[in-house]
Amino acid sequence: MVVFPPTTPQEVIALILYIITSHTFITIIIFPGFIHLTLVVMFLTWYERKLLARIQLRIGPLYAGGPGGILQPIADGVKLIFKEIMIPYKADKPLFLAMPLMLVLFAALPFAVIPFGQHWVIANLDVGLVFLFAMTSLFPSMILIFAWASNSKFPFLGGLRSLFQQVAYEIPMWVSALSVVMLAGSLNLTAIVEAQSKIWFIVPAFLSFIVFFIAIMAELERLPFDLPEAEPELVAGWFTESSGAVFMVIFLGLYMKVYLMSSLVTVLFLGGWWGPAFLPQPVWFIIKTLIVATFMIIPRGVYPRLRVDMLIKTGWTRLLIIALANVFLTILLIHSGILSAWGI
Amino acid sequence: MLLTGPMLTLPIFWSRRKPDPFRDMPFESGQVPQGEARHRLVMQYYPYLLMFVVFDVVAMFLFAWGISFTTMPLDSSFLVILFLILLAAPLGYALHLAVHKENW
Amino acid sequence: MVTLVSYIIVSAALLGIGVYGLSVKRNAMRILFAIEIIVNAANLNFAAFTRYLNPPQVSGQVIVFYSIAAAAMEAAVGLALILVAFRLNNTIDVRKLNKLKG
Amino acid sequence: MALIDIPPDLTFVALAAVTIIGAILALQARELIYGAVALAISFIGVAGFFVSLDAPYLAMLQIAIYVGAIVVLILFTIMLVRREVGEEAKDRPQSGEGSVGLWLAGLLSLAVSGVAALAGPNMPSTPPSGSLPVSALGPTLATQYPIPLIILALLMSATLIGALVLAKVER
Repeated sequence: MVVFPPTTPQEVIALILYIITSHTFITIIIFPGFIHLTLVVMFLTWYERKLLARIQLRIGPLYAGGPGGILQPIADGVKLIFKEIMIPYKADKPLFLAMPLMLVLFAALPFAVIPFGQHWVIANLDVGLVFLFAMTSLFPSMILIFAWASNSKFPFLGGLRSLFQQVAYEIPMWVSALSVVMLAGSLNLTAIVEAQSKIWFIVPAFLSFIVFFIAIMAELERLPFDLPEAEPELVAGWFTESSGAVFMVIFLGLYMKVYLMSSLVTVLFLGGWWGPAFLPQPVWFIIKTLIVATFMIIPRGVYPRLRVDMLIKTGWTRLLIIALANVFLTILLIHSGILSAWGI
Repeated sequence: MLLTGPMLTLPIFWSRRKPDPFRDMPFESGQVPQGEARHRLVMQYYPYLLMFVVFDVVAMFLFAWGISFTTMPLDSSFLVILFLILLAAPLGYALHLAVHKENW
Repeated sequence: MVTLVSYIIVSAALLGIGVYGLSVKRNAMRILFAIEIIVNAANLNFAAFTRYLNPPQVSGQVIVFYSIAAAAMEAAVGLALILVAFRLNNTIDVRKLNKLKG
Repeated sequence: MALIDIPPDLTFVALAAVTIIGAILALQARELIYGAVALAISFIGVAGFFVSLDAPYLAMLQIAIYVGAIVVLILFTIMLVRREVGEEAKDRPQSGEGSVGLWLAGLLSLAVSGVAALAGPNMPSTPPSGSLPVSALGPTLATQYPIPLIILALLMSATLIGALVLAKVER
């Protein structure tokens, strides 16, 4: 018995139960939504530090309870929340405070279209992939505004580097994703995953997988592409001036973006939720995504970083041209009919 | 969409703050900051930005065409190939200008 | 009640704002903003009219597609012009950029 | 599906407010940077209109191209040509001009909306049922409008070369 507006206490309880058990609520708040995201992002921060420590023969987080200090993210979070927010002298206060929030907002919004399972998707948009790209293309301008608002030299330089790097690698990324769209014939991410039930797109579109992976590494400012936050030169890049909760919000946004991009690789190339049936679909999805994330973290422990103009030049000359050539290749591939065995 | 609601409201109660002007100096490795922070930018990477604007549009066009690629006849791909070839020449020229730093 | 007329009214308001900026502002950047606002008003009209056509047609959306692309190109060239004007005259105030006046 | 049904009128009014206030602020904000941010917000409002007009691809295009690319270019140019703070405040219309511009703009928008309101009874009040699939865009682009596509490629080439040659340092 659900009545709106409720009048008696029983009706209030019934309404609350109805809301909590509804599919919409579960998808938004619990599983692909808020709680799951926060937990995975916290896990990722811990996982990255632990993995890097293993690679470099260190120990990593150790003391904060649980096996291997797994509660470290919570300790960090509590510490950062209770620290004071410092706003630099003459900084643009509204923009300085608003941009981190926008960053997290636009890092979290695209998760609405990522299908974690056949029915585990918040908003099954027909233009899902383009929505995702539109959201990620907002990051450069937000970073630039934030860097400008800090009114300090290091963030400004870091922000500019970050801007040009992301701008340089965004186009190869989109164009390499185009061949997946051509193969699947849809922009709907659920449909793209369903088209991979017979063969994962990493096989017919291997070249675009390589380009896409390199491009998102640069887009996420991971090593060896993490020039915007090159510590010896620029301290912490565009978020040098942020502290306390502002820093935490930015950090959250960045790791959310890492998770977003890894899950995008899973959706586009690694067959999304498909896998042997003994595990439920979302579990397969998360396993694949974490494997992709591992491969994005490993280079950080191994490689040095490049120089900024070399980096940008590589992005525009090599990667873009490979991506464009790949489009021709896909046209040939589809029209030659080689792939018809898999129903493409 | 509602996912972000809590994220926007949570930091609101974090943002209480005691005013302390000495701590608010921009970080410059411990030195007192000098000069204007938002100084003029170099033009060096401007051509890349222009290329981004142009190829952003191109990518969106390619997506619109790519969705229905398999259902369209072959000659529509000739159109897109022509479109890309027409853009190849200015791309080459822009890259040529961009990598020569003495131009900027 | 949202009808076609309400979209046209919003679009007309945007057009008015754009024309005001175009005629009054002196900063070249603001003039560019005004042009973009006017282009957006036009795009909104195209999208609204094509939605209310019977039977639904996609042509209006394609026109908006081209229009947005053209506006992007126009903004790129306009900003390059502003840059050059600033480098040559050290100002982007259009009232002071009058060297061609005899 | 939705727990709470938001009436379409409310969405429309909110979008209209965001778009129009954003546009006004873009022209009237004291700092150019704030103007650019307001312009971006106004563009996002127009993207919202596109969604409500059943054109989601256009909305994404609007966000990706306008907010993602043009606003970045605008911000970069603003930072290149920025003067000292306070210069902006002087960009107020001289005595007569402001009112003339206001009259012009007001009359123009009044005229357009007046004509629309007069023609209102003859115009369809509710959109026809049935929606436009996203996949219809591609064939229409390729089959009905191939010539504009090629012209657009030429325009893009001209833009790229022209803007670069303009911005290049003469020597």
